[in-house]
Parts: sequence; C-alpha cells; structure tokens
Amino acid sequence: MIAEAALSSEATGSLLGRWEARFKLPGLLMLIFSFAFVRDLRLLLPLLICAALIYRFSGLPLGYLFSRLRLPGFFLLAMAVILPFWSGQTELWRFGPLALRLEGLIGLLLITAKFTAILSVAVALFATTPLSQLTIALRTIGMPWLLTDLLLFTHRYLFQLAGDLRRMRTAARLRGFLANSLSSLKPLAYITGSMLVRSHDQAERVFQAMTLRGYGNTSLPLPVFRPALSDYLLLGAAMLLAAGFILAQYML
Amino acid sequence: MHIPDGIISASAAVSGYAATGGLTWLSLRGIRKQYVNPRTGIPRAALLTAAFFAASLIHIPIPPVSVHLVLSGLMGVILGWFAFPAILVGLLLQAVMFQHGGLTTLGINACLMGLPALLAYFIFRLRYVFGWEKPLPNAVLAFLAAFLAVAFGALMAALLIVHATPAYMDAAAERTAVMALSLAYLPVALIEGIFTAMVVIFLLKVQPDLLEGDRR
Amino acid sequence: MTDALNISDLTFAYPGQSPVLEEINCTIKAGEKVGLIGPNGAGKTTLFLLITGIIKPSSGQLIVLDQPVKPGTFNPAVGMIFQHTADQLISPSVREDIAFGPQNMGLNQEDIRARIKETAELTGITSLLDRPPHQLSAGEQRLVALSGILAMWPLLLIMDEPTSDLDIRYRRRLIKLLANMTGKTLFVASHDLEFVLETCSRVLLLEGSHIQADGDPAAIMGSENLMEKHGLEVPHSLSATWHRHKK
Amino acid sequence: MTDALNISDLTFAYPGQSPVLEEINCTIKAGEKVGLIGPNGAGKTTLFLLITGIIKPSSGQLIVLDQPVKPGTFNPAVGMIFQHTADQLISPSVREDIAFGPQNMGLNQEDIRARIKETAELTGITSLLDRPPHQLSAGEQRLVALSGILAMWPLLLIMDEPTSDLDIRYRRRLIKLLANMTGKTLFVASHDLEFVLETCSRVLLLEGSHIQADGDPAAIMGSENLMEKHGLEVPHSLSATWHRHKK
Repeated sequence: MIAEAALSSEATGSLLGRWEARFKLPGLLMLIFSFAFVRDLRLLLPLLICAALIYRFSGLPLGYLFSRLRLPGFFLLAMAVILPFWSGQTELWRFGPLALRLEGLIGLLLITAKFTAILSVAVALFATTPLSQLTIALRTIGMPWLLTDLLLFTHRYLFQLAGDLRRMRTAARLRGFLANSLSSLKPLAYITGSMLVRSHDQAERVFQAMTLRGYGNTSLPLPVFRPALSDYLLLGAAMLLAAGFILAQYML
Repeated sequence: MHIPDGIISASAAVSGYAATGGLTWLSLRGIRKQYVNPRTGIPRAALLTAAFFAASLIHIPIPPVSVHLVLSGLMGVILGWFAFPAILVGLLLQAVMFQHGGLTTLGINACLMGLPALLAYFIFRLRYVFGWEKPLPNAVLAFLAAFLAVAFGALMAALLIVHATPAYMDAAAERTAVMALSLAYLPVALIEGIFTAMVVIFLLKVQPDLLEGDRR
Repeated sequence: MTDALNISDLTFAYPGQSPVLEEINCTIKAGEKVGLIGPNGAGKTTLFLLITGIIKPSSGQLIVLDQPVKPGTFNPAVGMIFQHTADQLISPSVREDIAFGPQNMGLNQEDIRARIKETAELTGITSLLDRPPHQLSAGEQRLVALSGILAMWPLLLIMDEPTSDLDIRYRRRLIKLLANMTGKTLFVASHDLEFVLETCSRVLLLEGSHIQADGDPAAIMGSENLMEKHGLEVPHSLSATWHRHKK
Repeated sequence: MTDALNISDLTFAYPGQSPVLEEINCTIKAGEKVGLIGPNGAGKTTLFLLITGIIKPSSGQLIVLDQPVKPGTFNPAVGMIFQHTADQLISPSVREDIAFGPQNMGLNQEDIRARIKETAELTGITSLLDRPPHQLSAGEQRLVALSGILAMWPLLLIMDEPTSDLDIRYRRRLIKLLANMTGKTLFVASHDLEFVLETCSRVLLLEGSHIQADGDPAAIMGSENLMEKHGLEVPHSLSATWHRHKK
C-alpha cells in the first residue's frame, strides 16, 4: 500500500529535476494556484497544454502519471455521475425523471480539466524533488522548522510502522482473526492501541539517540546555494504563465 | 472526506491556506506553552503521526461495504496541540507521495480534519475538569469526542462541496445534497466513536500516560 | 498422520524479482524437531510465511498435516511465533492475549478458561496473567507469545529466531520447555546455533534459495567446510580447533 | 587523559522504586575494551544512559573523559549504539544519517563530506550511501548506525547488545571492525558471551544492582560457580565440561 515514489534517473536528469527546489517549489505552486483560478472554458485548452508541457519536462513516463491519477480519479467518476444530472437549469436531454443539464456538464468539464492539469504538475514537481530537498525548499518559503522536522521524521517512520502494522495483522490472522464483520472492531482497536504504545516507547528511544547525536544542539543554517541563471529563467517563466492565466481569467 | 484539486474555487483554496496558517500559528503557540523545548515533543509526535497514518489505512467492515478510519478524534485526544501540525504534515505527505488528497486544497483539507481534531482534544480534556479516571466516563468522552469530530468534519465538507462547486444549484437541491452527504457519514461517525472509545480503554489499562501527552 | 510437512518443488519469487526460494523439496515427519539455519536473507521467514499460508507459492505444492495449504484460511493446528514478539502481543492483558486464538476457534468460555490455566502453568507465567503484555520483559513477552500459540493446541509449531532477544536465563527456560514438549512438530529458524544444537534432532541449511544440507545437526554444523562455504561458523561446542581461530 | 570513565558511588532509582544501580564504583582506562554482562534487567542500559547524560543519577559522581557528565548537554566524544538500530537511523538516506551528528557539531560541508567518505570506507558501506536505511538488512543497518556514531570521532564508544540481530557473517564483520579500532575506549553490553570474549580485554558482571565481578574475561566467564550464581552460563569455548551438561 505504502510505496516510495522512486526517482528514476530520467527524472533527476530532466529539466525539472535539475531545477533548484527552492525556486521550483514556489514557481510551480504559483502555477498550480493560477490553474485553480480558471473558470473560462476557452482557457481550458491552454491550461492542458501548459500542464502537458511541464509534465514532459519532468522526463517521467506517461504510465507513471496514469497510475497516480487512478485513485483520486474515483472521486471524479462520482462527480461525473452526479453533476450533469443535478446541477443547472438548461435541460439538454430528458430521460424520464433524469435530465442532462448544460451547466452541470460544463462544470464537469471544468473540474476534470483543472483536476488533471493540477495533478500532472504536482506529480512532476514531487517526483523530481527528493524529500530532503523539498523540506529545505519548504523552509525557505517560510514553513516553521517544527513542521519540516515533523515531516522528515514522520516520513522516516511511516514505512517501519506500516510494516509493524502489517505484521501485527498477519500474526492476528494466524490466530484466526478475520476482519469480516463489525465484531472485528475490538481486535482492530487493540492492534491500533498496541501500535500506539509501541510507537510511544520507540519515540522515547529515538529521542535519546537523536539527543546523543546533538539534535537541537545548534539550529542548523539552511545550506547556502548560488542559483544558476536557468533557475531564475524557469522561475520567471512560471510566474509569467501564472500571471497570464489569472489575468486572462479576469479579462475574458 | 478529502476535497480533491479542481472542484473548489481558487478563493476558497486560498482562504483554506490562510486558515491553516492561522491554526498552525495557534498550535505552535500551544506547543511552546507546553514544552520548554518544543523539539522534545517532535519524535513522539512524528512516530504517532506515522502510526495514525498507517492505521488510517485499516478498513472497517460495515457489511456490505467497508470504510476506512478517519482517526481525527483519536489524534486530537492523544496528540493535543500537536494534532493540527501532525494532520497538516500527514496530508502533505499524502499529496507528495501518492498525489492523494489535493495540493491546492491542502489548506482546506487540513482544516476539515484538524479543526475537528482540536475540538476532540478540548472535549476529552473535560476529564481533567471532572477528575475522571475510571474507564467508563473516559470511554464516553472519547466516544463523544470522536463522533462529534467526524460529524463536524463531514458537515463542513458537505457545505464546502455544495457551496464552493462552480456549477449552479437551486437552494432546495443544495440543502438536500448537504443533508445526504452528512447523513452518509453518520455510520462512519458512530464506528469512529466506538473505535476511539475502545482504543482509549485499552490505553488506560496498558499505558495511561499516552493519554496525558499534553500534561507534562 | 505421519508427515507434518511435505514440500515439493516449491518456488517463490516476489513480482519482478529473482526467486527467494527455488525448487525446494523437503519432508518433516510428525514429532520431528527441525532447525533451519542460514544467513540473513536466505528465505527462512519467507518459507514460514508460505507454510502458514500467508503468502502463495509461485509454483509447487505444500502439504501441512496431510492437508494442502489453502492461503487465507485459519488453521489452528499450525502455530507461528514471530521474531519480534511485539508483533504478536495485542491484548490489554496476558490472559486476554492467550484467549485470543481459542476465542477465534469458537471455543466456549469454560474451555477457553481451562486452556489459559493449563497453558500458563506449562510455560510458568500464571503470575503474569493480569499484567499488560506490553510492560513485561523481553523474556516474559516471549513466553506469553508462546502461550498464546500453545493455547490453540497446535501440532506444528514454527518459531522465527526465538532466542534473539533473550538473556541466558530465559534462553535456558525456553530450551527446557521445548525439550519437554512431546507430540508436537517443531520447525525453528535461528542464528543461535548452540540453541539449535540443543533443541533439534535435524537441521536444514538454507542459502542461495536452495536447501544446501539436511541431516544430523552435529554432523552438518560440525563440518567446517560446509559451514564456512555458506557464511556460517562451526559452533564452539562442536569445534576442537577454536583457539586456533581466535587470532 | 588516562581515564575514559570514572564512576564513584553511583546510585540510580526511578521515582518510588528500589534502586536499579547502587553504589557503583568503577574506572575504565582510555583505550580499554570492556564488556558488560548480566541478566536482563540488571541495569546495563540504565548505566549507559547515565554515562551519556540522558538520565541523572540519584547520587554519586560520573566523570567521562575527564569531564563531569552534565545531563542534557551534547558531547560528541561519547557515542552510543542502541540495541534496536531502527531507533537510531532517522534520516531518509544513509549519507544523511551519517551526516546528522557532524552537522549538529557545526562542521562545515566539506568536513562533513570528508567524514562521510572516510567512515563509510572504514565500515565498508560506501555502496549503501544513497539507500534509505530502513530498507537495509539488519546487519547493514548495524554498520550504518555504527558509521553515524564513528563520524563524530568519539573517544568512548558504548554499544548495547550489538550482535542481537546479526547473522554470523555480520557478527564476524563487526568483531573484526572492533578489533582493528585503536585509540577508542569500548564499553559494550552483550548476552553474546563469545562475542565479549573475542572483543574485550576486561569484563564487568552486573547483577542485583551491583558489580559482582570485574576482571579478565576468560577468568570470570570461565568460572562455573560465578556464572551460574548470576544467571549466566560459561560460554562453550571456555567450557571443558559442556557435553556433561547437554542432557
């Protein structure tokens, strides 16, 4: 269930992969937000082209994007069923009590396009940025150290604890536990409780080990870096694009 | 209950981020009051966040379907002021690793889950006000905390989805939609309440100081 | 029933990887006590997960206690002790933890109580019954985990590194317990070769996804050639030449 | 500096409980390799936590590397390897994990890079530098944990049960590494008496909150009387009478 996003060599060597995270993160975030501003149907095509180009610059294969789109796609499917029939007044087509409405259909089109565009850029952003670089970038744009430390350590122990949980459930299964009815609620609560106790005990030891290696001894300065010209150019391009989408939305 | 990218307006997304900024600031202030050195609380918060993250993948069978746990109430009860940063970090990791949950909606989603967690924290703290130490009253409080957390979260989510969706709906249809969406979460809230009460009873027996993480 | 375990042409590979186990053939008779040795990553735990039906073989056949293994079904006759006891102890008290298996077998309250009493007496943990398992020492936890399995009256008992976190006192207690256990088949993986030597009457050496040796523990573990070839060492109690090795 | 560790009249008790350690007196010279043996719960880990300043003594004095221990302050000259490596490996990659200590010491990037390179070469894990630590085998993890400590150039190296989850190959590798380590003082707790015998030149036996014996490893661990009295066993390599014990 929990798997790590592997950084392929194509991704790290790509244009986006070489873009310094401290410029890439704000640049692409601005762009993603500008996508959210779009409401005009005429802007959908430029939006999708822009997202496709950015994804292309990530060097990632298309299959990776599709695998990432699958899970949240279920929500979209639900919207697809509901919106065109629920929302709006202009009936396009009526079938008994069901009516296909224009406003709902347009809404669905907008949501689908924006959803796909935002996700493609997000996938491109995160798949080309290792977590350690991402946390440095997050601190640069103002996230408190408490949150970035929490982020790093949570990520580190996530895999171990997911493994612990899996083995605990396996052990319970070998003693006849089947999660097939509401009566499984109690064993599941016990397993969760046991996992919390284990984590709590371990946290104590992790803290001791970290303290002995000087955690909190100095507040670490952010590593210095000299951005290249390309970093500035890419950031400028992203800002221009973002401003373009927002302006176009208000002008049109 | 996560709101994905693309369906709410940009202004709602930005307001969500602003509200998250405010709540984070409030939480950090709470944490600083509680810990002389906030760093000492980080490993515990991180490991428990990871544990919650893993546990939220557990599916509870409500025949014929199965739901997965939200755990916002339990997080509030155990993590206290750390609950909001923990949820924010959990959602960010979800967005980073699985692109699940939305990036423009990260602020909104953090509020949808984090505000109820803080609500649960304050409800459960009533046990100090009343001096309750026996399992039963603690279990009742835990049930209430988790039930209300999920119900509150679902109601906020339903209101947001219906109101912030760009498409047009008439007022009657809106009310029906909000009702339907919130009612669909009623069984989940009940299960979540019972589940949280059971975990709290377990912890009272095995390691009560885990429930007093906010008391040092 | 004469065979506790019958493995033929068993192969297992995780998707897209080279096989962890390849064409394994092996029979364990009912009542035998068999040790499984080999370096980390040799596939010992994988073999156990296959026997218990937690994972499915890529190919080959597994017959446990005269029944083909059906992955996903509950078979109380096969009990497994995990390497880390914390994976196994989930109840708020030792008593409830021992009761967990028998309850899932559908036994009535009276039978369950009887089994708890009897098992706790056997393993010597009666005084711990009302304690939370999470607060016990590593040695006590190991005995509780064992009790939770023994209460299901298993015929085949599988143990993964049972001595890894025990001190000498509890290690000795475990060895005695296993020595007195009759009528059960024991299959135990361990790096603690002295423990295997004292507990088992037969040993399997697993390395490179194949069984490299199968037979008398003293003969296999005493062969310097065989052991060094597979990343192991002759245990001191079998080695006449130890002092020569020391430096 | 002649003494790495100087303990006088050290007593420690958790609030409201009877003392875990009582009136401990002991001196370890710089460069000595000392083993600490005794049953679970004898206070071995507590003693280590006191030496590192994680917890405060109830009474008595602790002088480490000629400085009184100040609980809560960071002293990179004292390094400790924890029993469970998962508690110690906190970074997303091996490289970052090794860098963690040196970074907190305030070293510059260049020095940190040099220390990573040098330490990884010493422990033989250069090929693992870009892997996430939690994906490694138990043996590899142990070497990474050791590297993270060695990169701080400690003078006193404390290890808690370093062989407990190692297979024989990695156990041998660790023994070699420690044997080649010069200029560092080693203080290591272990149930693996053969390991202590091969690694240490002196051994302390801790039981019942007191040091029960202190001296030559072969003499102490070879004394059947002493060992059995304190819940231990003479290691096979020192025992001439083992076969008599077997059954």
